[in-house]
Amino acid sequence: MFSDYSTSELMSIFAMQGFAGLTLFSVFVLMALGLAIIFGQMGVINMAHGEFMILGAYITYLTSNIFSQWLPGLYGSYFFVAMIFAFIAAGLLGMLVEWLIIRHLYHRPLDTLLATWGVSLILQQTYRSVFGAREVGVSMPDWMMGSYPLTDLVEVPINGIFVMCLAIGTTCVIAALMYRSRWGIQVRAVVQNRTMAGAVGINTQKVDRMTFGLGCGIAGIAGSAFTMIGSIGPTSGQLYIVDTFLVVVFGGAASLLGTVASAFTISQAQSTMEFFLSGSMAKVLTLLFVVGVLMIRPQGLFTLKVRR
Amino acid sequence: MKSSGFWGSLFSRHDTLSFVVLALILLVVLPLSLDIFRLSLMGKYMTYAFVALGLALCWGYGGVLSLGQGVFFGLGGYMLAMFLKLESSDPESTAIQTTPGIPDFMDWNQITELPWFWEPFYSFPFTLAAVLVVPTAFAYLIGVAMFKRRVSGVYFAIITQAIAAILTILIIGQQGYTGGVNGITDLRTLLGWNIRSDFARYVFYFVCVGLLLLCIVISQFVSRSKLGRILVAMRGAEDRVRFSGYDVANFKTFVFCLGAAFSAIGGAMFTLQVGFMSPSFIGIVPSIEMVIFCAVGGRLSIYGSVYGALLVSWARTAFSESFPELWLFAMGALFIAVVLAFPDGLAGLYNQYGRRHVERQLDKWLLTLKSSTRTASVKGVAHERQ
Amino acid sequence: MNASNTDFVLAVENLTVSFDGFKAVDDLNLYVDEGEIRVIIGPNGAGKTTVLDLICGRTRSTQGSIRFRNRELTKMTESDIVKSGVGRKFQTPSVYTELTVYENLEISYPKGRNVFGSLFFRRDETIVRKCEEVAEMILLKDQLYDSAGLLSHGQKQWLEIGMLLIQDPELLMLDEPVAGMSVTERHETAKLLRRISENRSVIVIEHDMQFVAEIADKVTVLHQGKILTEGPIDTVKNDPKVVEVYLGH
Amino acid sequence: MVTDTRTKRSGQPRRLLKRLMGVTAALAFSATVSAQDVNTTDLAVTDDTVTVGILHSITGTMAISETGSVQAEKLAIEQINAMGGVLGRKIEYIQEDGASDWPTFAEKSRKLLTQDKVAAVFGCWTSASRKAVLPVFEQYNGMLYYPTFYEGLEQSPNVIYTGQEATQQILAGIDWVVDAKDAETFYLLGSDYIWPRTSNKIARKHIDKLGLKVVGEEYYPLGHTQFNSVINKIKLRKPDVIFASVVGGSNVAFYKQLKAAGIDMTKEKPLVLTISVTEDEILGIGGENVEGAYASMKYFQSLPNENNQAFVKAFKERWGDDIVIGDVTQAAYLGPWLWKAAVEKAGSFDVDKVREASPGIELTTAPEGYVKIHKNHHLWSRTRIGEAQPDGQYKVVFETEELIEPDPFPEGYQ
Repeated sequence: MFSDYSTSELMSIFAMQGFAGLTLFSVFVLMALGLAIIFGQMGVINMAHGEFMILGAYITYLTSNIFSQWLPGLYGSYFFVAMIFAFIAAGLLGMLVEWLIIRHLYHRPLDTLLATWGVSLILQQTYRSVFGAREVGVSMPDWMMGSYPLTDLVEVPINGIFVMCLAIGTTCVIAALMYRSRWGIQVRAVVQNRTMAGAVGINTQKVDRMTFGLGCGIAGIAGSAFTMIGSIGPTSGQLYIVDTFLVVVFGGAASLLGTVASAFTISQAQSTMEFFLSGSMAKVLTLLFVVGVLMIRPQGLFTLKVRR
Repeated sequence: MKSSGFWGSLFSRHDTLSFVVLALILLVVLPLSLDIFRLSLMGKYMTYAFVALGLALCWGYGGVLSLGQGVFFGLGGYMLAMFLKLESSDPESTAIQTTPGIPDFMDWNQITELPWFWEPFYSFPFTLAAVLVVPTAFAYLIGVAMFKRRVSGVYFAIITQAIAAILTILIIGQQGYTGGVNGITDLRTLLGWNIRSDFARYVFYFVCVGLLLLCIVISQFVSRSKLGRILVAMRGAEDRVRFSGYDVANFKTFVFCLGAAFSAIGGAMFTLQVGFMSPSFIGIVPSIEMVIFCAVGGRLSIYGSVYGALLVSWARTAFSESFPELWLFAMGALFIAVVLAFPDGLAGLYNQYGRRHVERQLDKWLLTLKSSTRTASVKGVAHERQ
Repeated sequence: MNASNTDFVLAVENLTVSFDGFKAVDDLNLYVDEGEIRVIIGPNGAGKTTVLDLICGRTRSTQGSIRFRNRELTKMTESDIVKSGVGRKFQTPSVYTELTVYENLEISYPKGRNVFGSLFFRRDETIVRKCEEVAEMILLKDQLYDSAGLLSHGQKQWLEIGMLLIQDPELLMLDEPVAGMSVTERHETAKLLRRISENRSVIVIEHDMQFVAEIADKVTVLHQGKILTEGPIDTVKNDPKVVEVYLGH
Repeated sequence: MVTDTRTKRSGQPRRLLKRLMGVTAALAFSATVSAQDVNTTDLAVTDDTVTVGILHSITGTMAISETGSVQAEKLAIEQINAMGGVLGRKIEYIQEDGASDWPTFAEKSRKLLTQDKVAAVFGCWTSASRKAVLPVFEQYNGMLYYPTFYEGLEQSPNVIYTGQEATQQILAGIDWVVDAKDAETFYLLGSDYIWPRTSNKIARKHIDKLGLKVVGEEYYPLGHTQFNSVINKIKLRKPDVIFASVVGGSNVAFYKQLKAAGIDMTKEKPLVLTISVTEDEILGIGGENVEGAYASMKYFQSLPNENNQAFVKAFKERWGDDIVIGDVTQAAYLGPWLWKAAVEKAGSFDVDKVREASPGIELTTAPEGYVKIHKNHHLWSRTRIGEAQPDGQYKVVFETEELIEPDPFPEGYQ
């Protein structure tokens, strides 16, 4: 199949395809990071994760409208403001959900699945009532659109680079928080032994709420970033939920490094196969690959072998 | 009262009451009080009850939560739909096609010959066997692969979800062979008999009730057997069971297969009553909804799960007729409320508040019955565990 | 590993298991005689529970052999190990709280252990009698039809021992059987163990030295995955290495 | 499957009678005829009202697309009522939610037909939902006005298809890019289900006939949001035209990523010819992201004719200034009007009579211009090419001279 193309063309294709894989990787990382915290660290199966992302997207939409109406001069930078708002809004909503529902369910992880499914239904209908059933479009600041041509064939989309930087940045901040800060130690302590953590004076309720809020907040940032590449409608969140869970589970739920590695593996597998096969088959094979690996390593790619 | 020994080993006194009440509602009360439109809706909801029943065994008893029950429901439905489609694709009625005699959607996809795996579905006995065997065998494969590797809990749930996603994409993608996203539609007759008439709807309703009651009897048998107790034991202390010499994976696989078989029966009945089958039942959303039916009814209760499926489906129709824009709010709130306030669902509520009263009445009633007839077998009652 | 046949009931040789480089059990050799009660002691993290996990197949060894009546256990499934005659009690009492004491014992009875066997399992006289017999032995005859969830901590321990007894294993492994028991209960348990060991070998992990003294034929002291010393209780108690390990921390 | 036994049975004398009634009604329908005369099949018709059904998804994933249709149908009904209704009766509607779920569509259509006895149903959007309700409409002899452009291959006596079937939409579009833009190579891309596949099949056959070349054909699952790989393939194959039938949420992702990858649709090549992006979709994609794409459809909001200006004005007055109107919305708007005309021609609400009266019905007031019902229940219509503008509207750059005959079973394209 390559005989039709010259060597330089092939090189550029591989370069672009590699970049496509990296973009997909960044998207997966952003989707999965929040869930890795909520599901991986807290054990909560948050089926409303997609809806939290869409909240971030809607907040971005609102911010863009506000800027274009009141602050057209600053429109170029609205996106950063929007991401902060998205983080705060999704985080606050997350804390509310935690307070209302999740905190009663820590000892029944599978039930969190059902309850958060209920939350996702309610959120979907809320979005529909507030923003209408139609999709909304968010216009990007000019500097984010378009691409940077490297050679004749190879063009690097600027928003792709942006998503990538965002993914890397968020991962670093989260990693620092989890493994370097006092709060991270508290989170991990609570995860490993709730009673003991409470006994040594950690306010477990507060830690839980902050952790859940942080996870949802990251989902909000992800949603905000996705306005660049995807659609925003009341039910768009559902598109992401299976992929997101698979990335987290595949990586080994409790490990941030695992999540990143698994996002990398799945995205590369998918984008490579997409190039050689039809989109549908590529998706099927990717999912089969993930399921197959999970059968062999049920605890995911990265988990420590521990004494039971 | 000849069968009291066998019956007694399957049903406790209270189970008997529950069974009789359910049978009365389904066989007498509903057919007398509903017109055929509402009754066949009930019939449709009942097909979900098969899935919920299977989940009560799998999840409630066995602790195995599958988010992919739609796969088996769909497979069962597709098996029957393939047969019905072939029957309605005879050469005369498809004369307009490039290749008459094959299903219309194949013709649209330039397929000129019936694919080999469709051939056996000309046979009705084969189809009936396939309805049960194919989904169960698929469940067996998944079960062995997963449980032998000790995949469990959340991981199992998510993997089954992924399997549902894979199958949906495959069926949609292979539309020449499967009918794609539209599914297999326009099913008309079963062995030459019009399945769309009101009479057929009545027949299917009662067949559906019959099969559901049969599945309940099977569930009773399983749950009251030693296997049922092992499942309960496994849910609490899996390692203890394993180190008592049981191969835990086999038991999980069995109960998973049983749930799959029930779902498949439900799927086949669905195809008959609704007149088509499409990949939208295999996906994730219907699979989760079925879990929720079961949770609302009571995941630990055979009867609860059935009522859960019927009531939630009914509520959804009722809500979406009167407040179409609000039903998602109502459903969402219902799920949250059930999980937070009544984790054992309706059955849990009943056990907490109603059951004692009912049992007392039942005792009283049995006593008067006994003293008045004098001939009633004492054995039947004495057989009950204390 | 060329392990030769031995007269021992259990012969553990060169057993090693490592978790990501950490050797929880390190080149361990352990031999248990017919009818012997062997007690394994050692400080926390010495690898005691891991040894039991390895024997009953819950954890897979990195290298070494475990031979039970000269049958290699390291490659067998857990349920096959149980069927070959090894029973194991867990550290925290592990009983089926949702079932009655009778049902707990019945499930442990070695009949109807496969799927269809259990599906068509029928209760018969022998089984009922056997369960009652064991219940009497473990002092739970009066609670036979109570839910196991209602038992006290000590009673749960006994029930779990009973569940093993009804399997009639040739090697019984008990992880801290008297934890959470009152002094009288400990005595009862000691008596029970003595009776049990008349026709089988028993391995016990225990911290309570008084209890150990009461039951042990021989004591093995583990430290950091290795055997520190082995012998009768009095010798071991006075061994300076053991004192060092226990008091040194 | 096309022959209708009920029509055959009705026979000559009745047909004459009906024709007479039709004339009478057409002459003076304001003189109210009693309900029994215009309704012999027990429909929900009283002396002052007639009930119809609206059946679309207002929840679930399809609500995004179907909202516009509901609005158009309601507007048409209100306008008809303001003009005095149908046969002197006000139209009342019962709205049901199909919830983006095909069995629910079947269930609700059965309810509308057997419980509510509606005289006609306006509804459905996806082919799958139409396929699901079709047996119900045939069994209970209902009448469905189906608004979406679709793949064809169907012709039911119980459905009036007010959108275009695939050949109407596609052939004119391809002819235009070949004539006006000298296109020679095509890349076919669609979501993975029957409409894009059938459309691409028709497109491919037509391209073959013209002696031109298809350099790639690709399908992605519904809801897919990552198109970078296919965009790379497109860059590699360098087609003159990307022929796109991507739908739903995928649309948004595809165009945003296409633009981000540096494919500028306002330049000559590759140009994008879409059959799925209406003004409704642009709302989600963002006008600047599809600027320069060409769409081949029968209706654009920007059509300059008077009918359309009045329609757009009324629509905005009713549903708000921000609203946009796409091809399907307009087709949905035609439904009640076509039904009204057929009922008045038949002089009866009876479905059999309405069906018989339908072929040949003309609508000179249609926003898209003049339409006429073909005897195969589809509409004669013109196809236009619109060029997407940054403000989210299309500029009409071409219009077929003749009305295109609908041909749901096109010879040589199957």
